[in-house]
Amino acid sequence: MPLQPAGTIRVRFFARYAELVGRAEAAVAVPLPATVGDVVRSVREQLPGAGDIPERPLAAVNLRHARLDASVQDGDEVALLPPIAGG
Amino acid sequence: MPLQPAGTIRVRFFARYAELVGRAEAAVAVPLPATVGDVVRSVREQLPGAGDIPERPLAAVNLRHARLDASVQDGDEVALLPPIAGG
Amino acid sequence: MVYLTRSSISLEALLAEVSSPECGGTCVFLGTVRNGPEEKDVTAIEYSAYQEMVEGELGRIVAEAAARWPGGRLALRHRLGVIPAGEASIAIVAAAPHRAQAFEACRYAIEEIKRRVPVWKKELRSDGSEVWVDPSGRPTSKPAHV
Amino acid sequence: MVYLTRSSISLEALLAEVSSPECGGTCVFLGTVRNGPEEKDVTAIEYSAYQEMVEGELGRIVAEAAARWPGGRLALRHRLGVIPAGEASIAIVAAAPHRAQAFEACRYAIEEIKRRVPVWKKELRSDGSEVWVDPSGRPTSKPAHV
Repeated sequence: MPLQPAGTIRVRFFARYAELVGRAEAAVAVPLPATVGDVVRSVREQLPGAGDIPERPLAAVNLRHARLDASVQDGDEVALLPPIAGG
Repeated sequence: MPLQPAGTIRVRFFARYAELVGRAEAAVAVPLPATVGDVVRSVREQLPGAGDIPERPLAAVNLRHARLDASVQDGDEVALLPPIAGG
Repeated sequence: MVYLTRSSISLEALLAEVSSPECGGTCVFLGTVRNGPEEKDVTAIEYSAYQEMVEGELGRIVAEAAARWPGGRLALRHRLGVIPAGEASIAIVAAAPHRAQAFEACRYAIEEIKRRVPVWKKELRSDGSEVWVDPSGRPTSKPAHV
Repeated sequence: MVYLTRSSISLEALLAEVSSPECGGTCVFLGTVRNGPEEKDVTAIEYSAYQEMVEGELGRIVAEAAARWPGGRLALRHRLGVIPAGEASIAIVAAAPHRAQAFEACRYAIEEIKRRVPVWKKELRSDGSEVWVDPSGRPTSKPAHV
């Protein structure tokens, strides 16, 4: 069986999510192909404190809003965004 | 036959209408009862230059917008208002 | 004169009038003397008014807005006299607990002013001509001194 | 930083950015830190952001408004950091040839900002507690340090 390729995703945390995980970013390895939802699952399973991040958070890929079924590539930046409260 | 009562109306002119009649105000005598429309007719007939004021101008009685069929009393102030262009 | 002035309008002073810790949203409308492609070399506009009635109508508009958007605060100034192109002829400031109310109150005030408040304007053009402006915003009447 | 600042927002500077002889109507929205009956002794709000994304989203919102209201001009600033109650966290200035466009462009910008721009706020209260604010405008999450 061929080795499944893996990608490294830079995951960023903000506001309350950053407080929950106690950090602003993490490098997360995911088997490819992968979606934003896969990254969220990996984060929630692997990072201490991340279990309190919702299963379906608002997310962005490479500085653009993205749905959880959007695909991610090796080297992408995925941000998990608490409910927006700007203005 | 009893004498018909007459009222004296202070008529004010603004902007282009003031230019047409060459004055800012006039005292106009009208037989009572009378309406704003009656005052307008008197003005247009009696005052030089006032014939160019429309037959149905915007008008105010005692600082409030008024319809041409509104009644006027002795001593009222009737203003003839060119199309409003403020702001 | 409460709402009318013959000097430049201070937006800062109006903002201070409505500012309140309960109001998180403030909407401002500024009307300025325009010299765009629809105009013909307008250097200034001369604003005139039926002043006593203007004060009354503006007071009623402010009261109507206060009744319609309770908790909101409205301040406004209309300038009269010769106003050079680019300067403000009117400023309206509406503050409210939430932004929708601020936008609505501000819009209400300017629409009612355009409809009800007896003010007139005469465009002063660079060629020396003077033209009364009709309510659609375009000068259509005959030049005043021809 | 183009749209973000950590200092007080200068409304005057924003007005100067959009001012133009073709634009007769200008609509401003100011969002200020509120301490009203819905809040509990809020002394300040700490604004944080995903800064790189904020700059991108705000740039897109400005471009969308420019496409939707041609002839209009939009300028805005969002402040980050600790903002005391009463001071502005955001200012949007929309100028346009006519007032309807100015109101619409300004309203469009603030609504899109509230929806899309990744900024968060934490209320700092007089008793020393700190509470993240949820999008409905009310703090509902658990106090952060409890």
